[in-house]
Amino acid sequence: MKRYSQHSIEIGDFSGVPFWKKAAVMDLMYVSYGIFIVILVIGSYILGAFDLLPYDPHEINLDLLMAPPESTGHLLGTDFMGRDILSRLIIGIQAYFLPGLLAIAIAIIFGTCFGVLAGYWGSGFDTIVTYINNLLNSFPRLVLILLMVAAFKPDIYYIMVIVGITNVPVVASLIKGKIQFLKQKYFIEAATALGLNNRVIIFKHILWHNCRSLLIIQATLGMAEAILMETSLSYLGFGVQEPTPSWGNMVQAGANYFMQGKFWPSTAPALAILFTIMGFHLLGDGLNNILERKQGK
Amino acid sequence: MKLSSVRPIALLISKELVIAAFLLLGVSFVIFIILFLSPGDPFSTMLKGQMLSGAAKAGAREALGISQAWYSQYLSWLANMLHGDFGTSTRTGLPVLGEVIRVGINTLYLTVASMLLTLLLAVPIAIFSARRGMTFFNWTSTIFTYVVSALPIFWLGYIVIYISMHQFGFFPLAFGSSSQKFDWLNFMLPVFVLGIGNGTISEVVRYLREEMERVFSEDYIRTAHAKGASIWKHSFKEGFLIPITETIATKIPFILGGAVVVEQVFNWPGMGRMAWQAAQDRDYPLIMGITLLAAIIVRLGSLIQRVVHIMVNPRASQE
Amino acid sequence: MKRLPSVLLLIFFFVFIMMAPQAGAEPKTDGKPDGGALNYGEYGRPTTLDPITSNDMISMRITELIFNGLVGINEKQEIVPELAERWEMSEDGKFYTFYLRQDVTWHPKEEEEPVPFTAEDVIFTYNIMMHPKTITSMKVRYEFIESVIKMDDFTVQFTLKRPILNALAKFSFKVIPQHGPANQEFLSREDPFAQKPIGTGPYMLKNITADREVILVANENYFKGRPHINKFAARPFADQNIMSQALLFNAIDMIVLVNHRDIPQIQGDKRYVLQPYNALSYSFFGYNMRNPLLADKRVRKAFTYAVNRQEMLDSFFQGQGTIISGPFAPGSWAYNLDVQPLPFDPQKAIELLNEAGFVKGDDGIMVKDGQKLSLTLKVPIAKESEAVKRVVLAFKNYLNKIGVDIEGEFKEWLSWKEDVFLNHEFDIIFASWVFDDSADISSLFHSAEIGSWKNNFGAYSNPEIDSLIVESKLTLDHEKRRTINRKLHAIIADESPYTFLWTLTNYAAFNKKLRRVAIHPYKFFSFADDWFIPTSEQR
Amino acid sequence: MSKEPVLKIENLRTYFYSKSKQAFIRSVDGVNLEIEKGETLGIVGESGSGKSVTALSVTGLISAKPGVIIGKIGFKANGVQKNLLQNLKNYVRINMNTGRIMEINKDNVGWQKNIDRLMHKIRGKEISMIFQNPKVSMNPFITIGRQITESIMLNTTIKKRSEAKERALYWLEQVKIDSPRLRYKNNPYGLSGGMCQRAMIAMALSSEPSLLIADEPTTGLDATIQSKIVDLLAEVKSTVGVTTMLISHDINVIRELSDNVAVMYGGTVLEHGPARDVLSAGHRYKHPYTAALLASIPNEQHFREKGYLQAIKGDVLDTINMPEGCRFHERCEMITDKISKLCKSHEPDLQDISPRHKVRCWLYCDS
Repeated sequence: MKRYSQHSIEIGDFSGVPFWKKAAVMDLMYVSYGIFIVILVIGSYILGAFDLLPYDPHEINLDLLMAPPESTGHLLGTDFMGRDILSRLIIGIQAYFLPGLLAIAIAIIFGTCFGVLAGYWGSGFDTIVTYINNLLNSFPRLVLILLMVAAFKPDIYYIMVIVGITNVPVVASLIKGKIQFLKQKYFIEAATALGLNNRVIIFKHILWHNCRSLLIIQATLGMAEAILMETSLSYLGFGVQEPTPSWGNMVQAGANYFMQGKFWPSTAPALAILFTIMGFHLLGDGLNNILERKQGK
Repeated sequence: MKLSSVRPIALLISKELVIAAFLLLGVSFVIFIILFLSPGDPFSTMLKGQMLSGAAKAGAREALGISQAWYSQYLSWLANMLHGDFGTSTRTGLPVLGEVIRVGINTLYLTVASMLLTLLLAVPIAIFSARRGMTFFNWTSTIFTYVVSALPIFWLGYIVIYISMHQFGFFPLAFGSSSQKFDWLNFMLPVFVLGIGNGTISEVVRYLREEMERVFSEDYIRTAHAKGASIWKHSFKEGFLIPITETIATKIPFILGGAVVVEQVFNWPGMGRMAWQAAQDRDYPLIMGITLLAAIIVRLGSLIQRVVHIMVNPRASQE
Repeated sequence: MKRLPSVLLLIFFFVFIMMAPQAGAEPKTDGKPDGGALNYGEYGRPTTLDPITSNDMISMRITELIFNGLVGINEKQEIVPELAERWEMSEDGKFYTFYLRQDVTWHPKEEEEPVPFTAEDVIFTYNIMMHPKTITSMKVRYEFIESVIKMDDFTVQFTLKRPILNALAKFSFKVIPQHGPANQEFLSREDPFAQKPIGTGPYMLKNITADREVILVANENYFKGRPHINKFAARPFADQNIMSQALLFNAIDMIVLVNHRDIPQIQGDKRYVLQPYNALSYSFFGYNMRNPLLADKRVRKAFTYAVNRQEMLDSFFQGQGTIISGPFAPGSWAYNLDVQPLPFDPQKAIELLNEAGFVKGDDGIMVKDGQKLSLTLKVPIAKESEAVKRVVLAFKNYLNKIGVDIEGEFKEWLSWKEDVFLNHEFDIIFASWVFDDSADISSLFHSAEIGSWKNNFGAYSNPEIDSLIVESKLTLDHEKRRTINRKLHAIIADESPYTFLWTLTNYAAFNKKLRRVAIHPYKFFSFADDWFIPTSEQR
Repeated sequence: MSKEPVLKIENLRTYFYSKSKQAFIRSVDGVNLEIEKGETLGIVGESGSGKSVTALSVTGLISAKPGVIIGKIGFKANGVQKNLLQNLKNYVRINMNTGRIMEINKDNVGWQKNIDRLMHKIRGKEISMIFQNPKVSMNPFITIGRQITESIMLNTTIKKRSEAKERALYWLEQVKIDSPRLRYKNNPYGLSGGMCQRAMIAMALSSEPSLLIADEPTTGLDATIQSKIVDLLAEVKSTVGVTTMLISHDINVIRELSDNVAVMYGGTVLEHGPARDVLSAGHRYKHPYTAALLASIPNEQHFREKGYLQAIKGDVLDTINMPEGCRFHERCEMITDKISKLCKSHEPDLQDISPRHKVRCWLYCDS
């Protein structure tokens, strides 16, 4: 039967509407930018791994200290030991890559476990998790890490493990909240009534269907935080140590010359940090929005 | 305020205080464990090549009051602390309590001021994008928040100092000095850097915006609209008060962390700087004092948040 | 803006005029103007402000302004009277008698008559210094003293365990007042005196500001005459880059120790004076002779050959320093100029290694009967450690070139100390020592100094050296001792338990309004009472 | 006895754009209604038939955008007389009589602002609303007393708080809240659903509106409370005598309270007339849909006959792609061969079959 459907016009092409008005488009842009960054990171990680670099990042050249960009073939100039900044930038991501993943893994895995325990099985766990959460939140994170690193060893893995641990309760409480919310919606009872066993409920219905976006956000935020944390620590002298390059200690080393008007050695890594972290934030938020909208429907 | 709501609040405060006490206990214990496990007996490093005989060493040990096993050390420290005696810094010999309070106040200025700045930036952006949707202004400002919360904060500090020197030709020494008197501009620069650079602003904006959007779509807002009342007035408590206090409570630790760096850059005589110094010297009593004070500040923040929550939301008091 | 401080100063002026007793306090006769203030920047904060419990350079510089010793040192490194106007030494050199000045008074506590300085104070100081419960780095220096007795109110006599050469220099320790410390037996940092010191020196502590700025004001009745500059303020900085900028923007007037990388920028600026002074310390790479690989002297020498010290000095320190070949201050009587620093010669280095039985492995790393020549280099972390990083990285680089694999490890300061001095878990360290003023190297290379928390961390033992060291300690004849030290120098340079690098030329940078600035290499402010600021520039 | 209508809705169309479906949902599609002074108009229909949206369009509370509100809502009561949709800036332009989308004018901020301008002094003052789910529709953070006094002080001549409070207490008594002085201090949280609904009614009445819109006032309350509320409304109607637009999917409620009834389906009115005619099962002129509705009411006599509960066949109308012709014809059971072509091809108009009784069906139009 014929209906006068009006798709001809109603594929209401919003072409005339400026892009920042279209949430969907924005989120897509965010996410694509984020993914682009992630690809860049992974790409440079691979480049570093197979060292396909313009120069040897550890090659010291005392005749060419603090060379400005574009001079003598160093695209981004050289640092205080005459090492090529670009190469160090590329290889610098290795300082964060695996450790960052480690931090995220710790946070997500343990956080999820605790969260489920607290939210799904009763108040005992709940009080414990809340206590630990408040306990860890009572420290300024940087101070805690500074203390640990000063007390033990300035090693990126230490830093990241601690970042991970400090994020565990955050994730836990989020998951807990989510589960309690679902409980209010009588969703879990329904599921149990349907005879689903706990494993299915938890993993499929709770975690997969309802906590995806939340976990993704946490993961991206965790990575971003890890990088910033290392940068601050580098400034305080407890970050990744020479000769291993990390963006943090590159910014720090370059910043020594910032006041003398030599900006490039600190600006290059700083911008790298800036864009990367922005990438992670945007990726997280965009994905979250998209998934939420999906669920909203 | 009405009597009916006073009781729950008093109750809550006492409850919170008990919890806080437990937490502080936990904090002190964690720190103690870290320090205890850390390799190296700071005492002997301090005595390096200054002692003649073992006997003298022992004498000095007891002079420093660290002779017993770790748990008794902890317990005695705890006992002293309950008497309000936090010991003296092994570095300067000054009583920890006084020192920590002195720097704590400076840090509090910095933290509170930059918290306010963060909110001053975040709240309008959140409101606009929650009400008007995405206009060009909102979009750019949102992106701006993403940018600033991704900057390495000390680098931002350097930039600000460089600009203030070469563009405006003054050197930011907060708190002035004997040669330079206290100057608001100098005071504001670190606040500015910490306020926008503490890496939380984008989260804050996002959170506030979502909360407001949620509240604006509540039924009771529609009702208020229907009876011609101002929806701002009606959405104020749930849409602004609660989320903002929540943000403050949750972001204080981050800002305190940022303060460590900013105080180094701007030479701010605060807790962060002292924490760094203490961490380097393994100045146990001082570390304890500082972390405890930080914890107390954080707890205070969350206490305030809880109280506000109760006061505005009668439902919470029943729970 | 400048009004307030000057008013304050005026008030103080009056106060001191009131308090000034008739005795002493004659103004300086050099006719240079009084007045003005000097704010100098320090990287970090002082620990304590008394001369005994403090153990850092910043405190030492401040105590130099507040206190005096029995004897002092003039700009030509000669020993001159200070609190003691003259002294006698018994023939056998076991007894030193000091006749103290009678016109010296301690800084007055507020609203009190200034207490005169007497022999009691000297004895008190010594006793407190040596008390077992007092934790101080000075004990070791004064072990040679047997006892001290008071002859009369202004005469003290020190009895030495055994006569030693130029013991006199050691009597420059700072004297603290008996009425100062609350605890009369021993001095701990808890003692209020540690933060509110009372001295006899040209400047007296006024207060410590909220910013931890230590403010010193002129001592109106300083026995050498009132110092010219009214006020010294030590401002702590947490970031060296910022500190240099503070100087360039007149936020402070002086930096006692300029970071070498900032020298060009300050040199370019005509408003400031860069004044060199010899850092009485030398940097070195120290080897752990417990490691069989390093026990072989040829290996150590090879390392020394492999390192291009001049290049490092030039590119990292703008060439501000002298390369040394031994543990003595260059130009001092003990230094042996005939011993030239080994030249940069990688080829020679490789040969030496081959001699020692090392051959290049296929991965380019030297191997001796299956054992790779790969070593760990432990370095302490400091926040401002760029120079250290540079030297270490360069060192690593040089050695890699001759096929030695160096694993650099940066450790937090205290744990580094432990690894080196307690557990001896290291192969190489990078560090620096302060030259001993009496050229005594026993604590560094005498085999008796091997052990935990002893300074011979490398466990270097050589009977010849031991005997020479003891000999030089015992002898009283300066010439004889000189020859012995030259011998020591030669042997150590050849054995090279360290790779001696250099002693740097430090720079103080200050606003050129400051005049007649003379700097003591180590204590820095020894002559500060002669500095002045022309009236026109006092602001 | 022709009184002038308080509210005269002509050809009201309210569409929403659905991002997911990329199309316009025609929630209200050409509604004509009028309410005369003092009467109670009941609007009945399945959920999704556009009842509530109509109400919200009248009060301009539609928040979703972009979308369309177009047509004419003439409002006329003590002094005020205006078209509530006066030159409203819409997101799209549509053909007034067929409702076809003519063009989409880009980048439109939506109508929120100028609706607020139009509604100034009317919303709340002249027209006040009662919503469903009272517990969430009252501000949980403010005591009901405050909420009522607020609306009084906003919308009446009373400006002093003390007087307003007296007034509020008066209204609380009017709506049969026990011990109003106590309740006055309560938050909605402390009250039962029924209490809340009473409070809300009090709030709505307290501004002495000339039109009261009750949008599903009994939904979300349990049965006993429902009947109580209905009684209350009936009583209020008799005592206060306010013109009411009562929206409900519950025919019994409508039957009890309303003088006239409009039956809505698929965003338009299918039948409009006096309650007794429209809602009496035996009446001869009746729209098939209304008949079906009535049949679907559970009553035991009918249950005895058939042995099961009657439901309307087919499912709720797809409001995006309207079928051509009569909206109901796909589910209609009374199509005769004579008119079936018409039903499928053309939409009938809403024409009088007796004074003040209109039906939109081919059955009853001669020719």
